[in-house]
Amino acid sequence: MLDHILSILIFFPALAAVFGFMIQKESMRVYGVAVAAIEFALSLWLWYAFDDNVSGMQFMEHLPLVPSFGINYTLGVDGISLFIIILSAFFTLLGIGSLTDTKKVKYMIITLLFLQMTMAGVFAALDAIVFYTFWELSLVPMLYIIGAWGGPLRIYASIKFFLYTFAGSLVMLVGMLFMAYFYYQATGVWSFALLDWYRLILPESFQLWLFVAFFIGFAIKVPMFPFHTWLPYAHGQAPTIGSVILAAILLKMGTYAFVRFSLPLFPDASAFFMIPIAILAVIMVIYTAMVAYAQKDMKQVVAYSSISHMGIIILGTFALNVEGISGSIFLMLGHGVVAGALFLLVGVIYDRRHTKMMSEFGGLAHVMPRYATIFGIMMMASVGLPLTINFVGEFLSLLGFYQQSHILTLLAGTGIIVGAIYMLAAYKKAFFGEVTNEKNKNLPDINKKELFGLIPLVIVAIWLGIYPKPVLDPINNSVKSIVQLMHNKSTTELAKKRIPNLVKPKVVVIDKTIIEEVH
Amino acid sequence: MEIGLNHYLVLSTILFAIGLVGVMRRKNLLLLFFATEILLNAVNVAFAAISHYYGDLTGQMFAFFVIAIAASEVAVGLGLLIVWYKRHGSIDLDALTTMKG
Amino acid sequence: MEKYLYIALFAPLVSSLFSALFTATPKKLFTGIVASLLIFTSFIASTILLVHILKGGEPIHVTMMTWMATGDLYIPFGFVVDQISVTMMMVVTLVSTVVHVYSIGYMDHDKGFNRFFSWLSAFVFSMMILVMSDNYAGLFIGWEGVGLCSWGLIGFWFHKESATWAANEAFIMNRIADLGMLIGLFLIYWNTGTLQYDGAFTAFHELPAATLTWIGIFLFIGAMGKSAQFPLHTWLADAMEGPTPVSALIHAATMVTAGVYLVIRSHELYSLIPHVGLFIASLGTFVAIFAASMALVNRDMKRIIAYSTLSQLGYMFAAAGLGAYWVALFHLMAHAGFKALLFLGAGNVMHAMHDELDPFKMGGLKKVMKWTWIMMVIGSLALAGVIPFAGFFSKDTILEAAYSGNHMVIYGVLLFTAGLTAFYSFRLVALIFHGEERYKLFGIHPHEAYRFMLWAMSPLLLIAIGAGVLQTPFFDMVEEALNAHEYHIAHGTALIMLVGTQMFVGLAILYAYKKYANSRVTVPDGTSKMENSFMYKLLINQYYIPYAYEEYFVKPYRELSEVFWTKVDLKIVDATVDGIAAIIYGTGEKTRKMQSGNLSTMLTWMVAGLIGLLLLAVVFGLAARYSDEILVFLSALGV
Amino acid sequence: MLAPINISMESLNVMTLAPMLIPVIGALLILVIDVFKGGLHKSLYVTLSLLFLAMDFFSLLDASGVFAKNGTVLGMFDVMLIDGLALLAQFIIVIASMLFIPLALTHKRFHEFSYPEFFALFLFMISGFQFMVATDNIILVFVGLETSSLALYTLIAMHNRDKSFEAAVKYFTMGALAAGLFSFGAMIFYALTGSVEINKIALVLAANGYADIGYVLVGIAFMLAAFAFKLSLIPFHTWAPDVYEGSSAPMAGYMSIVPKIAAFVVAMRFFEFLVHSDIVWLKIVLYAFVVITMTVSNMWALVQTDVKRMLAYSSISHAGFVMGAILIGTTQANSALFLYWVLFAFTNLGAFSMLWISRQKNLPAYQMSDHSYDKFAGMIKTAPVAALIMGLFMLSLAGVPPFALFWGKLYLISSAVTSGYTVLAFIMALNSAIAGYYYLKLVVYMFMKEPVMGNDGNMYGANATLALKTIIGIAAIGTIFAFVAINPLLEFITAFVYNSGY
Repeated sequence: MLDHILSILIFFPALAAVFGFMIQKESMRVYGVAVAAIEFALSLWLWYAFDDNVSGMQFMEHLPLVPSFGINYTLGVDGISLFIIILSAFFTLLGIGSLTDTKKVKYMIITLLFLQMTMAGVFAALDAIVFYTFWELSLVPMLYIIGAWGGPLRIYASIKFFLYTFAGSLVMLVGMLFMAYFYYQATGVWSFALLDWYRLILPESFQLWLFVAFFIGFAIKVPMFPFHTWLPYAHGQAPTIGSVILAAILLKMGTYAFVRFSLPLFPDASAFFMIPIAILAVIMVIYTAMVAYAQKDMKQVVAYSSISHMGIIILGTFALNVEGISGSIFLMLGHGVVAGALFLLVGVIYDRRHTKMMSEFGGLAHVMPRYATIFGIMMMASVGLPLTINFVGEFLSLLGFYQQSHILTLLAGTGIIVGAIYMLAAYKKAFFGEVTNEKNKNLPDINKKELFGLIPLVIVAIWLGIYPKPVLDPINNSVKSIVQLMHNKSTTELAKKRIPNLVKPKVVVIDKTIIEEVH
Repeated sequence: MEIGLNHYLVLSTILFAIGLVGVMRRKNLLLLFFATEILLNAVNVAFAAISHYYGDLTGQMFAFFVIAIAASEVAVGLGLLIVWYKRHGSIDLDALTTMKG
Repeated sequence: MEKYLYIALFAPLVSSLFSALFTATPKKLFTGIVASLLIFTSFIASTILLVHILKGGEPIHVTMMTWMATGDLYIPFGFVVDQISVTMMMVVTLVSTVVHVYSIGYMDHDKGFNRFFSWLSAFVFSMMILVMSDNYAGLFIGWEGVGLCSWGLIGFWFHKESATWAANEAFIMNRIADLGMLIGLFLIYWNTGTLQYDGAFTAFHELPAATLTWIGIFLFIGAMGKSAQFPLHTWLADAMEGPTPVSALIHAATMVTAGVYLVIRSHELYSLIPHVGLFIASLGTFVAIFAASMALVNRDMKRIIAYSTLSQLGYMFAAAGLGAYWVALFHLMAHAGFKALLFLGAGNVMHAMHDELDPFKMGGLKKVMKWTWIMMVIGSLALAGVIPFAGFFSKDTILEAAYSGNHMVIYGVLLFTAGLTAFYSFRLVALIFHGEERYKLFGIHPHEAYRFMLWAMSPLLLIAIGAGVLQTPFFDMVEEALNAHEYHIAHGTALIMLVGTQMFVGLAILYAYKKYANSRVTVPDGTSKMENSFMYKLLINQYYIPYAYEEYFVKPYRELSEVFWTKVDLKIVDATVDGIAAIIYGTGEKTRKMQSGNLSTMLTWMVAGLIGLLLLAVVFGLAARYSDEILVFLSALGV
Repeated sequence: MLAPINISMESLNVMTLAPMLIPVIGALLILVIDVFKGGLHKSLYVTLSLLFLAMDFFSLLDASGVFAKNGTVLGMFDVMLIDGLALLAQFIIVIASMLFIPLALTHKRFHEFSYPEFFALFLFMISGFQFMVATDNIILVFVGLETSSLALYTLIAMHNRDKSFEAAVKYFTMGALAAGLFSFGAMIFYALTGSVEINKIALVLAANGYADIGYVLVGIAFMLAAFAFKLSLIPFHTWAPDVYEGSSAPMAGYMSIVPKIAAFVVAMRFFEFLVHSDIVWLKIVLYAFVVITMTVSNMWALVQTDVKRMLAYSSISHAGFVMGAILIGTTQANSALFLYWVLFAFTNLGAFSMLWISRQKNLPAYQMSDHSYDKFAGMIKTAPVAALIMGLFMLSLAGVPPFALFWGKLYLISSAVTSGYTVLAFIMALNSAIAGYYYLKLVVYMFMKEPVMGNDGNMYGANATLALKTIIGIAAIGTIFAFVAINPLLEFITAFVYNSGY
């Protein structure tokens, strides 16, 4: 069974979703939780069986799909994808478990299970076309979730979400086809297999264009400034569960894809574009944090904060060294947990008051102390307090990028300031002060169902903040091999300089140039 | 003056152009069909001439087929025209605009 | 010994978690007692460790587990108990034990009693991590942890707008500095390959001075935030919104001294870059007089003490900057004692006066609150540096250090500040405890604090009185660790200095008493000549710095955010995306009329298409036929 | 005295003619049956048609076996040409027809199906298409084209509504013009080369090195116009939306597939050698056709309010997209054309069939037209399965993987990439994104809106019978599980195309 565990992880929820149509409405929730729990257990088993010391792919599966065109159903996980898969199963479980009573709950659960299939698929795929398939397919359930259960602007938001990402990924598809063609030219064989592509060393000029093509697809998904405007709408209109999954997992597809595709395939281009992308990332960090500060809607604050944090992830990814990339991957998990939890939390209050406007609240800490506590913990995790999950990622990402550019890291580092500003301001508006609004006087505190979703997230957020080792070690191993691969593949001076060689004997080299730059 | 191939071809082209203008300008469905017949017959003239020029029968064969097809086209076209006339009492083209956009 | 290390470290955590269990329930007295006991346990363990170190035992160094490890980076949870950290541990645990016990009384009637102890113990835990960590990353954990607890405790009465505002201000200001610290950490890592103190310190010797300077500057920026040095000082005065025990523990004795601790801890770095040290000393000196000047006229009891804290922190930085690390540490220790004492005394007064803070509305409290009066006076004497109280020894040594280093400006300013300190301290004492009983106008019936609260303050009293005797043993202990040396000034000079200083201080005290301890003092109503003078306005408005921050940073930031959102994000970035979609859609909408449904038009389109193709064909055909001629023609044109 | 003509039956190679003859025989049989006994139920004719189409299919299988063994086969005085293209196109034609004809078995009565002539004409039309694709001779192409077209006009008109007549008249008139253009173009090539066989034309033109390039271009212009009409390339497309709207839904779906593949094959035969002889003009013109057709028709599709008309524009766009294959002209591109069209056949027929089963006899007040978007509002609530299937077809048309059409797009864009048409590849990709909007619009209506008052969802299956459901089921399965079939299909198509020399 372990040989096919990835396929099982992918298709079990889909199959369960199809069977779900037969289930009577009232029993659906239990069924959903059961399926998601099994899925989560499977993903944990995957972790258990995962060999931490192997840096390459594990649990590989291979099935020819269109062999004449080089498309194969190839799956595998390494330290980079493993935890995102687990996280996706985790969130599906939490999401279904804490699902509030909504209309058409049956369809919602079926949709979520389909979504889980696509998420597992994206992160397990090692073939570009399979990856692309799940990548696109993931849009469909999310489209439905936003469009069918969303707020008043839901249709605009869902279409914008779909078309924007769809357009971007089509450009990426062209890039993939080029990549396959170059591989074909080099070897005479068609292949979309990622591991084959890794072996291909492209001339820099090709790399640059391909990098841009892939970049557009990924950047829209992340979403990077200035391609981010679909996200506030999507989050603003989506139901709680939609926002949770969107923020926790779907956005990570973009950053994951950067690590999986852009870096190892185009090391020279990555080094070349490092600074421009870092500038974009810095803009994301500061600009969206400021926009978040201006928001009146609690959910929009969290939505913009997601973009801001994604900026740090991007920065870490393009640090091109082990510290930065490991940090960015860890921050993907961290941000997933934290942003997911924050959206769940906003959902809690939305369920009670059917508004997310902060001006409607105030003094909630009096009436809902437990809620305020959990919100506070997650807020602190979001602003990156040490010993919470986000800090590890942010610290490593920034640390990594510091090697590349001091001034940009300093600017991106202001994220910890501006992040605190909007978060604390929002928290103050909603939770502190006297209860001024009569409607808030008798709000019930958080209930069991909601705690089911939140407590595990709190535990994870703190546990991985204190002891990230079990997660960081496998990530580190895999990242090391990717960085080494990049270094070996790189051809330009610039890339050789920016991407460290890990093989060299370990001595503390004092890089004189760093000091020169500081001046 | 000797009539050569080119004269036939020019004639054919002029006829064809006349047909095209007719196709564009005619508002009466029946006359529109005539214009399309002119188009086809213009081609027939040219085919016959070229066929003679090459001493090859293929062109004439083509012309025959064109004639046959033109005939069946007229049959179908008139059929449609009659039904339309029965329903609407008019064969004016400008009435045929229920679908657009 | 490791056992005691862990006890000292984790007892506060246990305490915090235990109290946290009851946050949602009404007041439970036992949470306060249990918390106090656990903190006391921590104190005992620290004492055992201190004894171990005093006996000349090896510093204890443990590595609990890995925290982060990736690439070449390896950060463990490692803790070290050496001469420096054990001093800090003693300070932290002692003051916190006192404050915990005191708080049982002070927070008696508060709804959030249990929550308070949870936060307070969490703070102690963070502080212990900060001082005990064996690496910069661990220090940063504690650093941020105390920031968090400070946020929670300043904003403890979260129904008050001013309290939450101050909490956020403190957190954000600290974050600004933390960024500097973070950058310092990055610099250390990328230049030395490690964040462990010992590894980094060894490597520092190999580094070029420029790098070291940058590291020193960035670390000091971090220290500036936490220790509220100019220009990041505004939060400290506002932080007085928190409960008074909090001010005593966090904003006087421990957290604000973390910056000093950082500099002392990194003395191996700063001793390599004396120019940065001089800058630190200068800034410290400036802050000393700057804060003291603001304390002169302030009408908020707690704020006055807060400014004095600020001023004393300036002293510490001055000492540390001049290389007198042990003096700085000693002053830190002594200051923790008497300043906490002052704050707790002020807490008693507040309790008695129903949270009234304006000393002008008090007066004559000596009669009702005898013990508090005694303690406050002793605390103030210690603060003013009157012989033989604690402040005398520590402060005098700072002056000696400045003098012997030939930093006469620093020396002069610090000396002058000592006079100011004496003045404002006794202005406060005089206003509160002497003179008319002005509080009666406001219908308040003051009472002395609980007896056990006074008892709880007694250890601090002892320190304030007798810390001087500790100077020599302390010097012996840290001599090696801090490269310490005594400051030898010619005997005669020293005597003149001593007497002069004491006289100066004594005069200042007397002046304060004369001016404020009489019956003519009234509650100021903004009409007196002094209140309308420029200097008074400048000082009472804190040099207009908070106002400037509000006007030139906060407001523009808010407005810019608004502009970014409504103008840039919605009107430019998003509108571009929607605009592209609208253009595509609009083109379709506009051109759909092409499909008029009229057969003639349709046929015309076809013919037009044909003609278009034919035209193209003719053009291309001609071009192809006459391509040679065209080429000749074009070349003639010079194309 | 004329010498007796001696022709051996073997040299005639009747086998080459068999696939076309079978439907003709079937059509005649249906007419004969009607002569002897009128008023028979349509199911008889449907079954008979299916039977003959099945026989047609088997004869094609047989022919393809021969082709696989011996390569291209000529027959009937070298007029018939059975090569890979012909076979592939005929396969598509016959399979699509087999999927189409059971759609006549509706629940509601539509009177065209009660006429046996409908089925006879249908079979005639099929043989017309088969003639078109299975020959190299322009005369036969012309005859096949006209046979099928005339039959098609009649079939459209038989739907017997005002709009159908209007559609038929429009289509007919424009078709007549196109026929004139085609014959004129053929005349020019005949004048230039003295031949009406495409390969001979190619040989002669190549032999004299395209001396009269101007005339060749004029000839191409006429031919191109004629094909552009058939393939509904802008600006020769104007008939398409009206005709699709006027004819019944399955007929519209059928029209979007079968006549076009026939035209594509002829265009491929005709233009391929020209493209390969580096006639820049042709490349530019084709490029412009491709880009304008897919982009502009996409824009028009965006603004439609009727689903069928939207699908009409979308079909135009798809045709433009596939026309790219002819422009590119590599083996991969030509294979991609067939692959795309097979997958398109399944998806598009499925989509139109979904419209067909929801066809009402009388329109309720809230509906502007037969298949306005409003009609589908909230379909997920009233008819969830139907909504899911319709959504599936829409996603497939939009090119969302792993549904059928994605693979076609993938392979076609890949062929553009491989032959250096980078910009074209990106234009194709972006057009798919634009197209996403209007397909999504229907999905939005179905899944995210509330049903219009009074819509109880019964109408979505009003016309459904087992036969219709089966067809839709086949189309749906074909659309979902296309990824399984891609590899064999691709190998099969590539082999056939390659062995035909394209």
